Amino acid sequence: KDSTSSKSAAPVKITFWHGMTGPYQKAVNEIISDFNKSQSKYKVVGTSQGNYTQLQQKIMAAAKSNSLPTISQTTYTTVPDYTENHLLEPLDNYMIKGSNALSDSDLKDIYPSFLSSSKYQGKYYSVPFSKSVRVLYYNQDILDKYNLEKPTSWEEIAKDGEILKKDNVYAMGFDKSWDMEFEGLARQAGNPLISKNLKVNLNSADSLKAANFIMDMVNDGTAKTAGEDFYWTQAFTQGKSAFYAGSSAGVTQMVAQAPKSMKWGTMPLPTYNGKKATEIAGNDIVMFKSGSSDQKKGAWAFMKYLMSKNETSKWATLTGYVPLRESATKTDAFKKYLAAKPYNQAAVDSLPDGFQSNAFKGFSEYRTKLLDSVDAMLTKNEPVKKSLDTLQTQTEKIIKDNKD
Amino acid sequence: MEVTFKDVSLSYDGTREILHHLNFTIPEGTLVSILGPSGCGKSTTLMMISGLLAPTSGKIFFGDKDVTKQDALARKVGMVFQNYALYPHLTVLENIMFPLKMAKVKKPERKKRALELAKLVHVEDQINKKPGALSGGQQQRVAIARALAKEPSLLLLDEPLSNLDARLRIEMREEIRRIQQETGVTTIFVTHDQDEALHISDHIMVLNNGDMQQFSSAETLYDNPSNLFVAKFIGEPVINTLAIADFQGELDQHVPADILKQAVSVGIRPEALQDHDSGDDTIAAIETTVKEFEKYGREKNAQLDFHGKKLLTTEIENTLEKEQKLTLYLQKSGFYLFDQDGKRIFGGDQDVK
Amino acid sequence: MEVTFKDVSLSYDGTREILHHLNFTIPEGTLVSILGPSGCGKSTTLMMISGLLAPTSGKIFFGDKDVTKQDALARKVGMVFQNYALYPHLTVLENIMFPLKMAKVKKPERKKRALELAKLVHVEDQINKKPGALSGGQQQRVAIARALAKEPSLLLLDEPLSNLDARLRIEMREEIRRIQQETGVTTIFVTHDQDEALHISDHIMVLNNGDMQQFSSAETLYDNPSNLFVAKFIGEPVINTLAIADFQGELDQHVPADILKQAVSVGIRPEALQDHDSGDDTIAAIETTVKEFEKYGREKNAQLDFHGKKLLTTEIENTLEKEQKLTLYLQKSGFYLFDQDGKRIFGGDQDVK
Amino acid sequence: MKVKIAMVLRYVILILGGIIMLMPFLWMLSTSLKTQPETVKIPPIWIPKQLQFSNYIDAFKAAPFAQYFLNSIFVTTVTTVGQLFTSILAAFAFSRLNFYGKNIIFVIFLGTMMVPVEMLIIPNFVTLSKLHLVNTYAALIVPWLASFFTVFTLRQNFQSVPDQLYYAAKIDGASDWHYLWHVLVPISKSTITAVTVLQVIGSWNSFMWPLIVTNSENLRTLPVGLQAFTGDAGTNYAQLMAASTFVILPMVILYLFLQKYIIAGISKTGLKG
Amino acid sequence: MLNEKPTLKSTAKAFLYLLPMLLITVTFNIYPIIKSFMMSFYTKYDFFTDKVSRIGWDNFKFIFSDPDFHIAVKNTLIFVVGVVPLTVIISLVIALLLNKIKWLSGLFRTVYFLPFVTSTVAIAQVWHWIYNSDYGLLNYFLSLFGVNPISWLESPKYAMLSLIIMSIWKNLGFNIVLFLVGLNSINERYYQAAKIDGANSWHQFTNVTLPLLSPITFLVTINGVIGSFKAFDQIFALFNGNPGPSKSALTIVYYLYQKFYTEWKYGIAAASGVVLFFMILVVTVIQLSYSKKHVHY
Ligand SMILES: Nc1ncnc2c1ncn2[C@@H]1O[C@H](COP(=O)(O)OP(=O)(O)OP(=O)(O)O)[C@@H](O)[C@H]1O
Ligand SMILES: Nc1ncnc2c1ncn2[C@@H]1O[C@H](COP(=O)(O)OP(=O)(O)OP(=O)(O)O)[C@@H](O)[C@H]1O
Ligand SMILES: [Mg+2]
Ligand SMILES: [Mg+2]
Repeated sequence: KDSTSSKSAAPVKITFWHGMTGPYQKAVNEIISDFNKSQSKYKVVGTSQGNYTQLQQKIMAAAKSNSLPTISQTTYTTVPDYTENHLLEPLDNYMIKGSNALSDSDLKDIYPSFLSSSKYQGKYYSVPFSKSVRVLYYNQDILDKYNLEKPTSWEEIAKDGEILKKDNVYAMGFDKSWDMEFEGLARQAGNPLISKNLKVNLNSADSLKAANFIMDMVNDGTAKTAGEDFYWTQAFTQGKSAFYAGSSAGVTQMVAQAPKSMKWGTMPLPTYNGKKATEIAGNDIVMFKSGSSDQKKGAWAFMKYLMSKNETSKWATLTGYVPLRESATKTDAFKKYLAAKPYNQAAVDSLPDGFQSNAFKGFSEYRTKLLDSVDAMLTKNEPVKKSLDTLQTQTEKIIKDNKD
Repeated sequence: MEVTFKDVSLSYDGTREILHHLNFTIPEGTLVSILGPSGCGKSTTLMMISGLLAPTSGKIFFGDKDVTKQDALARKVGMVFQNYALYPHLTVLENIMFPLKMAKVKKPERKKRALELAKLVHVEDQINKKPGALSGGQQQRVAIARALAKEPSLLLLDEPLSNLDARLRIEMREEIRRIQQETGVTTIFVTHDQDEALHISDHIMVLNNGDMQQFSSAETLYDNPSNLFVAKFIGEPVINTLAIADFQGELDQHVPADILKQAVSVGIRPEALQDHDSGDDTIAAIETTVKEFEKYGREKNAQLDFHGKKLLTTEIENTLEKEQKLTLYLQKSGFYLFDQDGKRIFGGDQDVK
Repeated sequence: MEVTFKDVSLSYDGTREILHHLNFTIPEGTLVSILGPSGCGKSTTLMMISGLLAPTSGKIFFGDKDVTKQDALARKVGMVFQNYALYPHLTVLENIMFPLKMAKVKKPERKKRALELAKLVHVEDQINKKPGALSGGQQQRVAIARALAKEPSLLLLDEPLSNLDARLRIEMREEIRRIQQETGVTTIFVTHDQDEALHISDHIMVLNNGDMQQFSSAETLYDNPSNLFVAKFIGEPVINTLAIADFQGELDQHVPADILKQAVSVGIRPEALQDHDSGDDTIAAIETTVKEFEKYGREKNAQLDFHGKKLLTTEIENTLEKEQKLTLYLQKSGFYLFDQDGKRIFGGDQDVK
Repeated sequence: MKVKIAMVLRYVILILGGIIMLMPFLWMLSTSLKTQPETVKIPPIWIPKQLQFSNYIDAFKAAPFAQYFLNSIFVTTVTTVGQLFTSILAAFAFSRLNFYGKNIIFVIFLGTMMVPVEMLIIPNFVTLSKLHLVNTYAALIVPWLASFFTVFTLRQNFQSVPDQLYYAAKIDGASDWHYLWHVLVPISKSTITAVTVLQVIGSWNSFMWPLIVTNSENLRTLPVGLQAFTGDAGTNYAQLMAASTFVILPMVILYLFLQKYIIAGISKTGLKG
Repeated sequence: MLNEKPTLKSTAKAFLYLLPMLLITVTFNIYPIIKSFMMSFYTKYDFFTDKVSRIGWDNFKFIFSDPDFHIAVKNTLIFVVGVVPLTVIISLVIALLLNKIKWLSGLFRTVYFLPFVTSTVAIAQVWHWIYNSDYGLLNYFLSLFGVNPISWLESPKYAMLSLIIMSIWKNLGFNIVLFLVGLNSINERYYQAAKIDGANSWHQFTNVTLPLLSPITFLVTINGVIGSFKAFDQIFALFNGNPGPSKSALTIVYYLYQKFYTEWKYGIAAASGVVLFFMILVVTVIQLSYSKKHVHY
């Protein structure tokens, strides 16, 4: 109400919890201090709460004891659960209405997949923050050795596999689970695993085909999952596979671990069924209801600041996450960064084809089941059809149970 | 402190009673010994006096004060345990100082006192050892020193000298007696050594099987045993016991007929069997055969046969031959009759004088 | 089993030697008592015989076999510990059965044997109790039963009767003696009770301060103490000791001059001081003053003053008055001279006969 | 001869077992001195080509470890001392005192050990926040001032101290309180040292709780600092291991220092008689 | 007085001794436990506002018919049976060995204690490396005996075994310390008596060491059983935040954790906690009553 008087007084304190550690935490802090310096009304205080798991627990505990921060990092898939429990402030009033709203050009500039995943039941509840995409890593040494081209489609990779198999080299390496790639392939077949209106397509013909495509590669020895290593990174650096479908955030690690002598690169995921798609992973920022209106206003200012062209490009260069808006990729700073770190190019190139799965209430439960299902196919040799049929029923039940 | 037991019974497990309805008063300032066979309840009695064990029924008084409900801490007694119970983590000196420390005696003062006590019990050269590195007798002496340290108003000693050699034993018991007399502390002393009990105590309590048999001075105990158990328990060599049936008419003259009718056993102290008639004192004369005769230094012992029963005497003046016939004169003092419950019904002071 | 110590020394902590160069042989089949003041090393000696403690130097033989390096298990001895060391988690019966179980005796057989032993030591009504619920004497008896159970070839008993009353003590020691004689097991018995040692043992070893003082029969010990310590330690009442300077010429007649020159102290047993001259046996006559005269039952004790020194005698025939002058006749048997190291240089058998 | 063979056998077993036990530590040390590519090299290398001591410096700079160290020391000390105190008192009551409901209370306490901490975190956080203790040192300490495991361990030990010493202490004028502190505790010093070590380690390594109940960096403890090396994109093993090494080193030193007390039992000097 | 029955006064005194511990425990253990018990009956419930709209047995019905919960119970039991006896035996054996040696004993004790001090994150890394199917140390050793590589962490058949091995290894040091303390408080004189009675080392062990160590064995066992029933951390660390391949290491607490923190099903999580509690309780009560007969103080 009395915003003028509060201006001269101490700035409004905005608490921000996140799950960033190490160099990432440093980057967050840098941007926070940029924001705090850029104005005097608000003061953002960021705290790292360890990793995402601990962050989730902490939010739960804080919610229960009414001591939530003003804003927090979280995955957008928790939004349905948070809203169900009336914890979140819808952002429409700040983001598309009001004095400090995003302009139309802003909204257009931000990658649509980011915006769409910020929306739940027609309202914005989060803004994108630390985002990464799936990209394809390739081992140039192997390609050279076997005279292979960089693949344009998944089908080509499968074919390359036939050649590489003879020398005990895999064509494709996956992380422990291939659920992201599965969802990607299914999308490319024109079939989101769970549609916006919550139709479950897990055992549809397209989905089955996609899953079978992957499992066939795994079963006939042209592809391999990381298993106990969790990320395929390590195996990739050892030349175990020609390609690796992994997170763009893994580039830093890959650079650190790959022998200097190894030639490798990144590129957007190839097409499947003639279409392109890459799943976006990462975290958003949400605003809790419990803050004061001043805090909320300030929090929004901060969120907007984070999405601004310069800041998001700075964030991306500091961390390796992708910029949130297209214009940011055009800034000089970012271009310079890409020139220095060409491996990060692929992620930016993939962004236009990015998608995110639809969040709904019970999403975490569904995701647990999805991982279980993939796991069963991999470790118990459960037939794809059987596994996905079960998943289909389970998921339908989850959605139904969460309706009432 | 006068200690009184009023009808005190005790059972450890609630089923078997160990001590039965004890009633006695230990007069203030005296030294009382408890004597009795192993397992009769001596330690248990001490534990109840100390307050470590609560009687199952009955009351205990210190002076006029009912202390039945008070615990050991409140009763402030000193005690030497039969198994010493030294603190294994403390040195000898610290063990002795412990009660003083609890009594908040200043450090230099308590060290001084403890050193004195260590000297008293001759462990002054062991003071820095832990109990584990002491010999049995040394441990026992440390336990005595510890009990004396706090100058209690009641001192309980459970076989405190059992592991000491004869010399030290006498020295210690005289020390204890001296301290007891100097300070006037009421002292209760469990010992298995009659001689010790005799020499040290004002009164002796004889326990058997959880029952008090007699509580009196050493002489009374010897001269007027209240029952067969006491008569047999006290005295070295042990009293001769015979069935009344072994006597035929020899006793009629001196013992009233009604008493003789109740009598079941006869007890005759070895020194009450003489080989010469001393007139008035003689209660009867019996005919015996000499079975064995021994002279140990100044002692003369004879084993005699009387109606097929063995008799022992120490009062022989002449040298005897084996299988020699001998008339023995039974002296009044040292001759007792007991009824079927073992109660003395004849003999002792009332019949001697 | 014959047990031999050859130059055995022991130190617990490597600095202070507790036992010094012990040399002795315990003949097979005998019962030997170890006597000595508290802390002199009796238990330590037993522990070394048992193999629980290794000598710091020297060798131990069982018969001809050097067992110095063998541990307790291999030596197969039976032992009663001074502190009983009963297994707290086993009942009385199980405690007694334990050595039999280890010897792989069949269950019914070992139960039978254990029950017999329990009866022998009178704990048959306690067999299902744990040691913690036993009286001190009962625990000690269980320990004896346990040691007897395995019928060892060498039996070591460390004050096994110290907590028993006089009656039971005599009974037990006679049991032990009987079993020892029946089975012929070599037995070593630590006791602080001279009387017990005297009655039970074939030989007595006297230890003091880790040195063996004398090893001989009870009579020899009494009649021919090899030094002042033994003379003082054995005998009740204790021997009278005087400085040689207290005598002026009274001894010249019977003691060779060269011996008299070396002599430092004089020992006179109380019974060697008579109030009548018995002729040949009398070694000297001295003038004394009566200080005290007591009659305890059959005993007569007199305390006399001789040149300001106290003398005690038990051989008074007449009744004495206080402060009365009295000529005492010193008997040869019971009169000793010791040199400055305490060694006996006069008296005993060689000088008496 | 037999004795010697047994001795040799003992050492052989212990050495083999020891190698297995030592592996993680050696691995940590070795990894902490590697370059990043070396950490994931296959087959693994034990001795890095060049020892990267700089990892330690980098690791130490990665988070405010100095502050964390102080916090850890403070929190661990107070927690351990407090917990020992409450546990000793409670263990004494359970082992020596007669009171109504002893067995029931004991079983209930035993029951508290049966509930997984995962269930307790949120309710306890709520409680602390009602007490306005969230984000204070108290929040890190207070809930851990009682541990039934410690009580239980001490009770087991107190119960095996002979009754005779309790009797003797009573006679010597020691109240229960004095008996506890002057006799029971010194006699049980091995056990107490052992639970202290276990407790210190538990407290030192505790991670989840400090993170949940504190919001400010300057209240956080060492294990939280270890988070700095793991992230979305993977783990910086070399620095993580370097940091882990200096986190556990104090514990190893503490153990080395205290182990002689754990072993200095009462057997040799003995509870004679 | 030792044979005295409890009285009001003695009870009051005992509670004074228990008070500090009671205060903390009631606040931070008992109270939340009661809360959880109640929560397990809430079938419609707003966790954040504590508004309960329906109560009943549905949560229990749910878990009893949930195949995942069945797997969790089975795995938990396998884990307990696999870990506890081995831990007790191995740590006892090592404690005995450590107690028997003199030379380097301090060093060995420290070495055996190390896994317990080392941080879980570091440990999980090492075990990953040991268990790695391609280049892991374990498979390397087995290959020396001609055993084909085993996929320790990725095969549902072996995952539980791997978990058990790591758990035993991790907690060994802790139990060894407790056993060492126990061994050291056994009075030497009982061994002396046993030697005299003809007990060889083995008999000394079975007849003196074991019975007199029973309070510590009891403690270690109870603690091991309770700890193993609550297995969670080690699974989370070893399988990178998964309950093992094909849920082969899904334990009750893991199930609870998933329901609570990832699926926000508080009632069901609480119900599984309650079931776990009663399972442990039954086992503990059995152990307690067994101990009455076999533990000697
Ligand atoms: N474990 C030990 N460590 C160090 N010194 C010890 C140890 N045990 C005994 N001693 C010392 O050795 C000496 C002899 O002890 P030992 O137990 O053999 O005496 P003892 O003759 O049996 O005495 P007692 O009749 O009092 O039992 C004593 O001075 C004692 O203090
Ligand atoms: N804690 C206990 N539980 C059960 N019975 C016990 C307990 N302590 C002693 N007793 C029994 O009580 C009786 C008396 O024991 P107490 O210790 O008083 O005997 P005591 O006269 O001191 O014998 P001793 O001379 O042998 O020491 C014995 O039969 C003994 O077995
Ligand atoms: Mg007794
Ligand atoms: Mg001794």
